[in-house]
Amino acid sequence: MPEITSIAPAITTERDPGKHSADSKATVRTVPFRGGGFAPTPVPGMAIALFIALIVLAEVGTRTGVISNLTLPRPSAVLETFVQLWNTGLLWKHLLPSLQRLFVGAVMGIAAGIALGVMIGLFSYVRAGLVPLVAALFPIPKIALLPLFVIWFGIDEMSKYMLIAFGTFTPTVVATYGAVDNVDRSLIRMGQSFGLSWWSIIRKIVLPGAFPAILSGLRVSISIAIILLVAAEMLGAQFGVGSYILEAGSLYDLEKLFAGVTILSVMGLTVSFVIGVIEKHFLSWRG
Amino acid sequence: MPEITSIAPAITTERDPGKHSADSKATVRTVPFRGGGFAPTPVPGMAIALFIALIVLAEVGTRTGVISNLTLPRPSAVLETFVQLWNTGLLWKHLLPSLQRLFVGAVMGIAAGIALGVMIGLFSYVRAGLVPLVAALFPIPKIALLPLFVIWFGIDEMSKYMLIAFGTFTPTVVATYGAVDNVDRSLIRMGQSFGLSWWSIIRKIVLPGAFPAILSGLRVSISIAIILLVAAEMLGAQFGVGSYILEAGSLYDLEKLFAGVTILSVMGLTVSFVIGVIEKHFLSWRG
Amino acid sequence: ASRNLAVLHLASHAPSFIAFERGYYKDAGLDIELKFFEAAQPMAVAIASGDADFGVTAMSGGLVSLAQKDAVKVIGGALTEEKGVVGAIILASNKAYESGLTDPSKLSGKTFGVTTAGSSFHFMAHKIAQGNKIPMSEIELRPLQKLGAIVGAISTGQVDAWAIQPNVAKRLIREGAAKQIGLVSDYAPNYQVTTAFTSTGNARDERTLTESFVEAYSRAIADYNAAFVDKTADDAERDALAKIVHKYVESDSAFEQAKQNLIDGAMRINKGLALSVDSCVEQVEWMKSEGMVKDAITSEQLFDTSYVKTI
Amino acid sequence: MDLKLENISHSYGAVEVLKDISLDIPQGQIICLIGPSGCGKSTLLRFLGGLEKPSFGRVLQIGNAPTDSLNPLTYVFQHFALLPWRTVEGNIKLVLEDHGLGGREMDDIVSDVLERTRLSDFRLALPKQLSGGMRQRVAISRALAVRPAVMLMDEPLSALDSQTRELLMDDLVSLWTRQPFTSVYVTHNLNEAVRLGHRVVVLSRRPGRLREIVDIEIPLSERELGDPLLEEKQKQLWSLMREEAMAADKELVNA
Amino acid sequence: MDLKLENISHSYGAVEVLKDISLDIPQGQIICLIGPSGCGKSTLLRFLGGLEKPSFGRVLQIGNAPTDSLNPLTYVFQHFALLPWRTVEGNIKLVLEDHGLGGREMDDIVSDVLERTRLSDFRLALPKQLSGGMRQRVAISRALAVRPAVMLMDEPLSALDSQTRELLMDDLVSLWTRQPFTSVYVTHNLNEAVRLGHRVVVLSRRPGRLREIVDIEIPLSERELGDPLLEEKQKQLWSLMREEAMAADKELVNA
Ligand SMILES: Nc1ncnc2c1ncn2[C@@H]1O[C@H](COP(=O)(O)OP(=O)(O)OP(=O)(O)O)[C@@H](O)[C@H]1O
Ligand SMILES: Nc1ncnc2c1ncn2[C@@H]1O[C@H](COP(=O)(O)OP(=O)(O)OP(=O)(O)O)[C@@H](O)[C@H]1O
Ligand SMILES: [Mg+2]
Ligand SMILES: [Mg+2]
Repeated sequence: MPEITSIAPAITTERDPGKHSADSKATVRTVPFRGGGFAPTPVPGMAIALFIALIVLAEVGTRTGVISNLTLPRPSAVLETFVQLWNTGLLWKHLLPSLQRLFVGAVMGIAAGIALGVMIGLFSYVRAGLVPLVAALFPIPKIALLPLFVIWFGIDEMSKYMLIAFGTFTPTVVATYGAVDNVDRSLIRMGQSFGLSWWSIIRKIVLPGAFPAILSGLRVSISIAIILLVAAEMLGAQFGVGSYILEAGSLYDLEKLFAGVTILSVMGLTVSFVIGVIEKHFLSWRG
Repeated sequence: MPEITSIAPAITTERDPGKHSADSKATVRTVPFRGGGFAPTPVPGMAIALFIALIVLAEVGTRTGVISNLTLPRPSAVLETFVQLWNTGLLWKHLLPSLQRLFVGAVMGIAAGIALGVMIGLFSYVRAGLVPLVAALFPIPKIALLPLFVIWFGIDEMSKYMLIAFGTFTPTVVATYGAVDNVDRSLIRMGQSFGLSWWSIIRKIVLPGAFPAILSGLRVSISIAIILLVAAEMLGAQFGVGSYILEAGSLYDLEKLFAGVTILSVMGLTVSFVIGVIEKHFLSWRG
Repeated sequence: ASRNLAVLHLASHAPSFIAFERGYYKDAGLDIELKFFEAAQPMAVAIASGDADFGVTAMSGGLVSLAQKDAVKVIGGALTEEKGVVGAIILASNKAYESGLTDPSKLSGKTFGVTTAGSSFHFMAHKIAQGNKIPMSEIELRPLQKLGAIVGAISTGQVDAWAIQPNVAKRLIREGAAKQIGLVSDYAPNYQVTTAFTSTGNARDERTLTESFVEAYSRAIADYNAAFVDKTADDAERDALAKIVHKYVESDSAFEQAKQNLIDGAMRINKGLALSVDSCVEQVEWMKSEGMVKDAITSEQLFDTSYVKTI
Repeated sequence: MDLKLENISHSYGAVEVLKDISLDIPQGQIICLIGPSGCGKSTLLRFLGGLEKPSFGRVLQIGNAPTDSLNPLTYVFQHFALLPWRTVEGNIKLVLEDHGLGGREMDDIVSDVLERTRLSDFRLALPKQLSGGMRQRVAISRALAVRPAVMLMDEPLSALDSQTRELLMDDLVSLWTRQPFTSVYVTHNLNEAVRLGHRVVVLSRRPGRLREIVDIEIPLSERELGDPLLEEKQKQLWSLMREEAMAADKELVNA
Repeated sequence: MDLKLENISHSYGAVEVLKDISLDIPQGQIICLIGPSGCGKSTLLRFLGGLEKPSFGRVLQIGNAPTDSLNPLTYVFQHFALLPWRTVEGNIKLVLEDHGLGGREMDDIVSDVLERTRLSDFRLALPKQLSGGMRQRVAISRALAVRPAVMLMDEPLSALDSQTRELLMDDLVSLWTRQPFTSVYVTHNLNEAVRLGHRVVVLSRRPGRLREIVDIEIPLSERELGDPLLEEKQKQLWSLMREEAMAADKELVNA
């Protein structure tokens, strides 16, 4: 709000007499503020507060029966399930094979995806041939292909690895060739103008330049890998977070179901956090 | 390769005598070319050629028995299945409900996602509270929640809509608030400096500015919706492309399976094409 | 080399576990490993792909389809509906029951839960409808893929009826989540619910292996039938068997509870894996008529009856 | 309407940006503000327009703006700040729409300002179709459309190549000559400062303080390339700034 | 080593960009290339360095480059083209690594060029920590590191503010004075052209043709701000270009 102050005579006399403004009885006010906003700032503790509020609401709701126990499990019961998982050592029994599947599958899919993505980014023929193919593969749901995966890769770990690999492959390809496309062309021209070899340009300019965008593509790819864990463990897995969830689902055991889903969610957040740390560490050169 | 030519005397005399280069017997060569590359160009027909090659390979392979009929169906048999689907009218019987589910579910999820994404982009409290929540929801596989969806939304259309809506919601939120974050702040400051109202700035600057990135986020969201169609139609759907695929899978009928998967793939390509057209039409202002 | 037996964490696979734990396979000279599956359908595929050698599961469309591709063969029969033994129970949701679905004859216009088209549930629905002279078109099938989903759906009244094996059905009834309205055995006596199968290669080229398997499995079937179906074995034997099965089925619920479920859910398993060819052919013919499997399939492709008695 | 800065100081966190700046901006004059990179010129301009608040001191507005002014304090930005999805006309209407003018009246204003900046032929062009110079002309006509009392210009020509800059300087001079406006004009370019400023204010390195005020008496319309008096003023400014520019250039950014 | 353009013409698709350009670039001189936006200056420079091939005509290299030259034709770019993930040292080593030099030798070269551009203190800084002027100095030292026979500079100062530009012009003059180099220097800035060019080549609007060649006889080191002869050359160039610059500015981009 413009605050109107009385006219300070000192001010009036100071002014250049030839440049008087129209009214002789000049009003003096501060310039109204009209900036700010449109820049959300962090509110520490907000997320945790909301999280706790939701948990408490669910607990109270289920205890009082406002929320039927078919709709939501009691959070404390989920916690108990966790404690049991921990105490019996079953947590690790389920978690370790899942982590291994995630790791091997994601590494396979991501490695192949990055390799092919870089080729698509560099070579006209590869691009022309494979981009439409990848686009056509993208909307194919992996669960639809489960029966085929059994025939192709068996029911042991290989089919699980391949399912996760296949799921991470397509988004990685898309992210990678986008990243290569977006490498600053002027840096590449610079490399050529200094007579750098083709391979030097790839190694020293294209790949490091594409790295940040590839890394942020990995966030998505790995999330998808986690999502696919459940589908992968539909294929004859005795242990694993996915099979734990499937079993809970088929027994309609909501506590176990939520415990399993929470584990996946924590895995996702952890990966996202780790990638954030990697970004901070390796990409400190970004302006 | 530098092509070395004989010394043209005309050239030598032309030069400023004070600025002779070191050797008096000057060699003349054209400057070697060292640019080009690193810019893949379209190769028309490549994709179609590759596609046809793959099909022919599969056909020959399955006919000669090099590829077992357990591994891949004969492409011609898949085509036959299509023709039958078309002739019996079953194609529409499966396609229409699926399209409806996709449409209603995706519209619900996308509308909610955009609304929340814009709020996250604008308000500190919403952002602080909901961004971690959305990040935690992201890696939860929707198939794990199927039993819950049955309880929450029944097994009729609503649960299918909600599953697709839920699946499209999280990526849309993330894409939208990213888009709002990336709206050029200098345009917003400009709006404020001209005294535009808050609401005008949102409507005339923030939303149009975020539109391109939101639209490209929709590509991903809708691909996910198509992928989720199969999961959604696990829930008591008698007709639908997803249920057709599931049935084919459980009967191990590879021809039907591939026919169904092809339909999904074509749906994905169509959506991608339509969004491309929309981008061309509405975003012609981009430089 | 070791051979794989495909199993599910279900009470109907009890003989697989009994034979394994009691060393019957070893006695028959077999080195068997158990391969656990989440659902029946991938079991057939796994046998086709060579990842498993033997399996015992329902006569599904997938199994028939793979048999037609000369990948698997049915070599014996296991679970059977038998008049007098409880067997699969027809359930109605509480809501449907209250609105009058008190008997299978009133199923017309109701919804019926199945996992997938061509599954055993589908076939049971067909038999129930046939027995009550209701056209199948008047019963609305609800494919829900998973048992869990059907359990959820019937508990909340979203499907009206279902037919399911007794251990699941009795739990639902006990919890008041559904009502019993009939027995499948009334409509489909001698219904060959599950069959034993192996890859075509095993059936054709590895006779001794397959015979040893049938022999070992038959011993476990005898133990099981004696303890749970005919109840001729003593309590100690029954407890011993229940302990074995509890290791694999409902392993995280209390033993007493699991034992009770096992007893409640007992169903006859054919002695010596005898195969009811008539019932199987009926099922295949029905699948053909529904367009779920190709008409071209022949009995030779589907069965190898040289290993067990046929009934 | 005049503007007055009273003892302005400002810090961003621990970084002291401006220190005790007092300055009068009399009506009808162009005040050029020069100083080394990062000395707080843009920040000062944001205070003047009310887009930010100084930590200490006040920005005063003395006298009332003309009653027909729709937006007394109006910016022209370095990078034009045109909405790329609106045509030239749409970009100008953007700043008129919130004022409840009739469609007819808006059209008239648009026609008028486009005429004054000789852009009438480009009314329906999109920004992407225009050269940098043209875009800045559009931004200037948008500023003129709201009949500002003071134009706040932050390096309006520094994104343009030097030939276009030359042309636009002529345009600004002729706009001012036809109808004098008040302006605070931030620039790095001493040549611009001596061509356009009635008064050139020199700030020191960060934290920016007022170092010197140089008045230039020659009327705008008579200044031209190579005028020895202007050359001399420019040399004087350069000698004032050279050391500081070198120091500012050498500074490591702690980003 | 001299360079020679012989009847260069070039079209991008249907757009004719350059038409029949012939030009000699004698050793040891700085040739400034000016012309309105889009007339093909950058294109011409790319031909000179072998980064692109003209549709017609030839680019000839007369005489051999000094044997110790690692990259006879070396660019300095408008936007510096530094790898943001390498330090100052790493950016310079980038262009040395492919030549099979020993680690010791590379270090010596880096030290030498950083000394010449007075950057020794910033050897381990990342580009993001440097001001624009410093970044361009790094790019210049990188160019010097390969001992070029000809430096091809495309508006090397136009991304800098005018005070920094002033400082860098002084740097370039002193670099040349200590050890003359050959250069083709593209610019829009007539002031730069008359300060740095032994010869200024003026191109016409697109399609760019050779319009005029202006020689400037004053030694580089003696040129300074406000020199009347330079002012006059600058005025002459401006009168040559004014019309065309206006026309180029007004052109609609058919993007
Ligand atoms: N919003 C902000 N938050 C923190 N620091 C800021 C902010 N805006 C500017 N600064 C810092 O304040 C100082 C002055 O910035 P300002 O943009 O006003 O300088 P300037 O004189 O306009 O510089 P230039 O000539 O480069 O445009 C700089 O050091 C800058 O980094
Ligand atoms: N790779 C290309 N493909 C198509 N057209 C191009 C290409 N590069 C340049 N052009 C066009 O050629 C013309 C000359 O471009 P060039 O960059 O050489 O001009 P310039 O004189 O350097 O302009 P400026 O002064 O703006 O830098 C322009 O019209 C440009 O749009
Ligand atoms: Mg600034
Ligand atoms: Mg250029």
